[in-house]
Amino acid sequence: SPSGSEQQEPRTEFNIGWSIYAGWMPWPYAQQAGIVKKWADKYGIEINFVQVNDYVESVNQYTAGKLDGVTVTNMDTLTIPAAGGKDTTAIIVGDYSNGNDGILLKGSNDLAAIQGRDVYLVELSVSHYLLARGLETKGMPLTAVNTVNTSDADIAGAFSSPDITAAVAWNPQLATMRDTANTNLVFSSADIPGEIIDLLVVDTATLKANPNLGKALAGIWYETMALMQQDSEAGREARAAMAKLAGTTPDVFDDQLSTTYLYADPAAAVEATRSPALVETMTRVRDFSFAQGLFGQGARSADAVGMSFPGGTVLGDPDNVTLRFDDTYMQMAAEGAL
Amino acid sequence: MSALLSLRNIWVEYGEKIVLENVSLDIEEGSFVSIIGPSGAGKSSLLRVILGQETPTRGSILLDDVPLPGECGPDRGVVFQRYSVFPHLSALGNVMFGLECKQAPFSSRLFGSQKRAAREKAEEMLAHVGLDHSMHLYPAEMSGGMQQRLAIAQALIKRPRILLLDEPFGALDPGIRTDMHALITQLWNEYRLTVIMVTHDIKEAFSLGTRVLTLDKRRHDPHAPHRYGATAVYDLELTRKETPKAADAEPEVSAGSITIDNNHNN
Amino acid sequence: MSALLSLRNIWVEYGEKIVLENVSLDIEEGSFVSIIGPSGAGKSSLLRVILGQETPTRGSILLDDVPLPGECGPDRGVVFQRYSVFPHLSALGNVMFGLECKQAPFSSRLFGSQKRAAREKAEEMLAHVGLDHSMHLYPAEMSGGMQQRLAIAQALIKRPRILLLDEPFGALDPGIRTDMHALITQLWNEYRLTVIMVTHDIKEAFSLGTRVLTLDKRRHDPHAPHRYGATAVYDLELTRKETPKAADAEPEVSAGSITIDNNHNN
Amino acid sequence: MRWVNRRPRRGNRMLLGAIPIILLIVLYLAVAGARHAVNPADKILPLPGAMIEAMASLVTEPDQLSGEYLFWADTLASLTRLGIGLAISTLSALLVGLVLGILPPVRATFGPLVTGIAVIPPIALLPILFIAFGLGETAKVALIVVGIAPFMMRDIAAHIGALPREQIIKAQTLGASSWQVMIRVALPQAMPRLIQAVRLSLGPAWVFLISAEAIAADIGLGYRIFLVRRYLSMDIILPYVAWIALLAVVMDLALTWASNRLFPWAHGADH
Amino acid sequence: MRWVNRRPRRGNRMLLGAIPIILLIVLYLAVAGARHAVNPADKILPLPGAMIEAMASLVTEPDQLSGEYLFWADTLASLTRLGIGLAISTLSALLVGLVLGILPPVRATFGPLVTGIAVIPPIALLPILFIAFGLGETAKVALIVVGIAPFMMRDIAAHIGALPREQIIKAQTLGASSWQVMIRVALPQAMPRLIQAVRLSLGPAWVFLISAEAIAADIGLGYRIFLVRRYLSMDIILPYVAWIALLAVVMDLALTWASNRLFPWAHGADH
Ligand SMILES: Nc1ncnc2c1ncn2[C@@H]1O[C@H](COP(=O)(O)OP(=O)(O)OP(=O)(O)O)[C@@H](O)[C@H]1O
Ligand SMILES: Nc1ncnc2c1ncn2[C@@H]1O[C@H](COP(=O)(O)OP(=O)(O)OP(=O)(O)O)[C@@H](O)[C@H]1O
Ligand SMILES: [Mg+2]
Ligand SMILES: [Mg+2]
Repeated sequence: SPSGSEQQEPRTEFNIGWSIYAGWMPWPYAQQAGIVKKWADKYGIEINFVQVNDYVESVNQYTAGKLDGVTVTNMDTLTIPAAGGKDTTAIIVGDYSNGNDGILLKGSNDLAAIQGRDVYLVELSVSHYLLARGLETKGMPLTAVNTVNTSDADIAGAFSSPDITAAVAWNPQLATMRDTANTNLVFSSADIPGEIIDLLVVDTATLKANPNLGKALAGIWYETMALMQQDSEAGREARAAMAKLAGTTPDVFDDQLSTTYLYADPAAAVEATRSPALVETMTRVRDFSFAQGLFGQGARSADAVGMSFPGGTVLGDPDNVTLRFDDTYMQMAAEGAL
Repeated sequence: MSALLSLRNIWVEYGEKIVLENVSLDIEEGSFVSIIGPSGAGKSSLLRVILGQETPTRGSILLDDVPLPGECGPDRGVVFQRYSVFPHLSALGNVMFGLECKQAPFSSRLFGSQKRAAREKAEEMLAHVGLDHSMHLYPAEMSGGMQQRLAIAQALIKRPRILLLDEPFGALDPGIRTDMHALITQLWNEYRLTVIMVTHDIKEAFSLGTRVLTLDKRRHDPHAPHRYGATAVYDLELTRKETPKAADAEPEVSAGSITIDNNHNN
Repeated sequence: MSALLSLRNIWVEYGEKIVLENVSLDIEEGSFVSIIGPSGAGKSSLLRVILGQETPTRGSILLDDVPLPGECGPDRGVVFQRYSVFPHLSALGNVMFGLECKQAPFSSRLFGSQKRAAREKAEEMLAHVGLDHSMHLYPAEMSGGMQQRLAIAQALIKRPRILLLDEPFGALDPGIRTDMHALITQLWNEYRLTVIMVTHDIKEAFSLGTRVLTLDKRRHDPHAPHRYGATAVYDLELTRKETPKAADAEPEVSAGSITIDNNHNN
Repeated sequence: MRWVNRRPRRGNRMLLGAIPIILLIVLYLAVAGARHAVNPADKILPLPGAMIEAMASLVTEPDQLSGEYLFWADTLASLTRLGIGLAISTLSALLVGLVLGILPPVRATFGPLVTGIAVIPPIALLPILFIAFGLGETAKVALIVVGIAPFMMRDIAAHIGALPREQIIKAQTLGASSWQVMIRVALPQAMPRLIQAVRLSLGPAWVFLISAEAIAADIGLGYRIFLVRRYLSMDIILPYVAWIALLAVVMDLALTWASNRLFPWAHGADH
Repeated sequence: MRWVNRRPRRGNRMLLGAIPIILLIVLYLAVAGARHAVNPADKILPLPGAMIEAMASLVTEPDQLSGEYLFWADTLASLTRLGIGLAISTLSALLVGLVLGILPPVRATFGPLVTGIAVIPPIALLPILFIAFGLGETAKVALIVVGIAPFMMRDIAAHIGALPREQIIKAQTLGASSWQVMIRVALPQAMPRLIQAVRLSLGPAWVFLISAEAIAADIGLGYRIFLVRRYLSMDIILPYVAWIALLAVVMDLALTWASNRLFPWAHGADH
């Protein structure tokens, strides 16, 4: 689906990319449990969930038009597809990180001790953002530390080396790394709730031409949410299956879920999407991204990329809106209209 | 009648070193030219030039009065001094190679009756050179003399118009050598080949050849030997009463007195 | 006096093929053994066995009455049939190699006066074989005969106790060949070398050797020629009135009538 | 006896070859044991018991979800990809190497391009590769091919370019056209070298396969390694790596054996 | 004239070699142009203008934070790592390859080990590498060495093992000990092959360098590429990759030149 072509024929087959992360595991589980097929059949379409191990690559592939939708964080949506001119709509606000991302220090329990250290993290990611926010609380600029870009796949292994004394990571790596001797979690996303948001985004043009895709996805998501929230045997089984898909055990997975604030209730998700807090969060994220040069060399101001929110609020360039938060489908789910 | 092959003022140089200096020759169709001369004089270099493997630094070569193309072809067969056969082919495969190339331009493999015919021909040629019991050996499993005979068989089966032989019988014992002499003389007679043969055996040169060329330096500077190249210092036409049937027939030398210059000059 | 080298019932086989069959020989210290025989008879194989490069399938070899170690050493020098010199060394480097190995066991490089002495010795040897003007050429820049002479120089400079020569003069013109004969005879006399030489030149075999061996098959099955190996069919001791000064001196043959068997048998 | 001449017998050879590998295993056990003495929960160097336990379920129990024996399914998937990748690389290396090696004008035209491609690290261009080949099997095979084929092409081309010139000349005097020189002289002599090139490429091929599976896959040995790496599950990674090494060594031996069988003339070089 | 015999002249050779590269560039421009016609903000295949603009600041302006010219600092850091890695690999390949190639007992003992190491994908064992080498420069150099040295060792060992047996025998008859056979016969003849092996390893070496820099680094060409991959900045990735290719091709040419200069006997093979 080449982006930008406004007039698209309705299609029946769609590819959605996902990568391993606690807040996104419901998607592949739904596929395996037949929930995807159920909803897709209902709307006469076919949806394939494609696993991409490398998170960045999944977003890149979406940006390149190889995927119709992808699971991604709010910050990366802004800096990768949206900044790349790909008109993208966030249709499901799935959760926010409530401790799933954190800053680890060896040998100290105080974030202030990070001063001057080499901090290993995935640069320009939400980890970087978290670090900036953490330093802010201590009144330190980002330049107070030296960042070392580390691949998310290898950061757990790397942290076991005595060379590393500070790192920022997300789950499941974060949990693995916390087990290292003499290690403390000194700051986490629980300290900035609601700022690191996990989304499901789809190509705006595709969505426009195929609103059924949005409906089906919303249907899938909230049915799966309802199932996994249950404290019943079925709920446990669902979570165990997700753990397996994530390559871990149910205990560890439940641990990860406990630091993920899931919007299991569609109404809550709608409310979060409409809240002015989202605009504020996105402003912060945008300013941080711009300061880090994530909008590319061409962008001359933080306003270069436009974002729209439910109710008509627009942040940034209104002529170049490429990131749209859309509560239509969550709203339908809340009303039971799917 | 003009010559089959004419060399006009050929010079061969390697960097500073002059190997052949101003060699001019006319070689008649059907002649059997023996080339002798001291080691390192440039005999092999001369053959390489005629073969088209090397281009002379100066001078030109005419074949049938047209300049020689800068590459070799099936009109010129060769047996190299260091008998080089294809290591990946058995004796039979090595000899059949030439036949297959001609008859199957694309697949270069023969099938059915064609294959049988080629095989028979190759076997016959191998028998001529005494390798009939070693047909399936690879070159690495052969003795030096066997490899040399294989190289001869490989070249002869094509009956090239011009046959260039660089010490072809050097590694052979006298008995087989005599057989080879007979074989080459027979083929030369039957197919009117033109043969140019380098040899160190002066008796062989005179008994087989219709013409004997001696390649050597005319001048020699003991302090800078590389500054002078070799050229044909003697050129003897031999007339035989009849075409020799056996190589052992002694030819008569037409020129008067001959002194073979054997000064080694490098 | 017991023999320097004794071969006891030596068999050499390659798979099915029997090459040497039950060869037994005693070679006296200081003798000059010429080996002749048809191509493919197993002459080179015999040399390889004596050299220690190959182990015979059956039989044993004694050197000074002790079994030959399974490897070769500086007591046995060799010139291979396909003159093989080190391609990465110049002519001078090739000849100096042996001297350097001996005098500098660790660095195998010589310095100062030692180097100068070795170099002089090598240059002298190169002059003996007529390569004094080609000292700095690499083998790839040499003609066939030059490489062969280089191989001879390389082996001779070590003055090995036993010298194994496999058609050492095959690629040389008569003039240089005579010089080489003189050189080898001189060294043989001076250093009481024991020489074993394979050659196809019967005159050379008789003029240089004190003993001539003919290697050939005794029996021959035309349908399965590989089932019989060669052995020493003739073994002639030659007695000279005096140690020959020049190789051209004709030796006298002690045995009565000789028929050289030249049937080529493969 | 000089060391250059000591040729151990077959049996001894195997024994000798086993020694350093056994030593290495012993060394590992010692270090792992030491680490576990300090920290019994050490994940980096697991003890054999832990590895066996972790592997047991993968090897012997079918996965609840897919019903597959994961270890064997991973192996099959990876070997298929590797096999296809190697086959394509080998074939194209043979074709291109042959043409580059024997035809100077082609070499002049495409040699620099092949060199250029050979030295460009494909993993730097991952986004483009995946965009060009999608996220399916094609991309994984393509990464292997892009990773190893140029190297093999250059190796074959160099080998053929170094064939004695006499052979090429000789073939031409026997009437061979360029085509015939190529298929009758160069091709057969390139074959043993090709097998050697495949052997040398096995290592890089696995590297690229694993990299590809690390990026997008839902099955495969590399996928599993990357999946569990987040949890630092060395008790699965190490047996998987050992298994990969074993598979590769077996392939290596099979190739050596095949080369000796198929091209005796290239190996009988005894004297 | 047969194609096997057509040897283009020096000038023509360069011209011919440039053709496919120019065609490739034209093709790229056409495809990129087409994509931009549809989506002017396309990031995947940037136009030259965008690349120049993106690169300009990296090349010509010092970074605000570090005061360094990032492009040049990256190049220097990567080349240093690559150089050290290649040097260690080459040296160890020479030593090990020599010993393995010439001494059969050593080959029997360590050959299987080297094969095993050569086929183990080092990127699967990163955690162990981290423990052994940390995360600094050592680790990056180590990854390169572990990645390419075994391949080079095997190549050199095979080359030396294939030296004509006559040469080894000849050397011994001239009084050479094993040691002397090694340093006077095998070593010099291994040198041209070693250069060839380095040339063939340049591609893999860059792959491992970039992988190492992708794992943990704060400077280097690979670091920059993986960093900007996060926002699909192909306008930086492509020039960086082109620059890597250029550097590698220059190294390749330099090595070829050096081999011709230093070992004329190995290349003069004219007849
Ligand atoms: N590549 C080269 N570089 C320098 N000199 C060379 C090269 N090739 C050959 N020569 C020289 O050319 C001369 C002639 O060599 P050629 O092989 O033609 O001699 P030849 O007459 O065949 O000798 P032989 O009887 O020994 O075979 C020799 O002196 C040799 O040193
Ligand atoms: N590797 C091998 N496999 C099979 N047969 C072999 C092998 N090597 C040598 N032979 C055979 O051994 C026989 C003797 O070979 P050898 O080289 O000793 O002969 P030679 O007497 O030196 O002959 P020439 O005078 O031609 O050099 C030959 O018939 C040859 O075919
Ligand atoms: Mg010659
Ligand atoms: Mg012989």
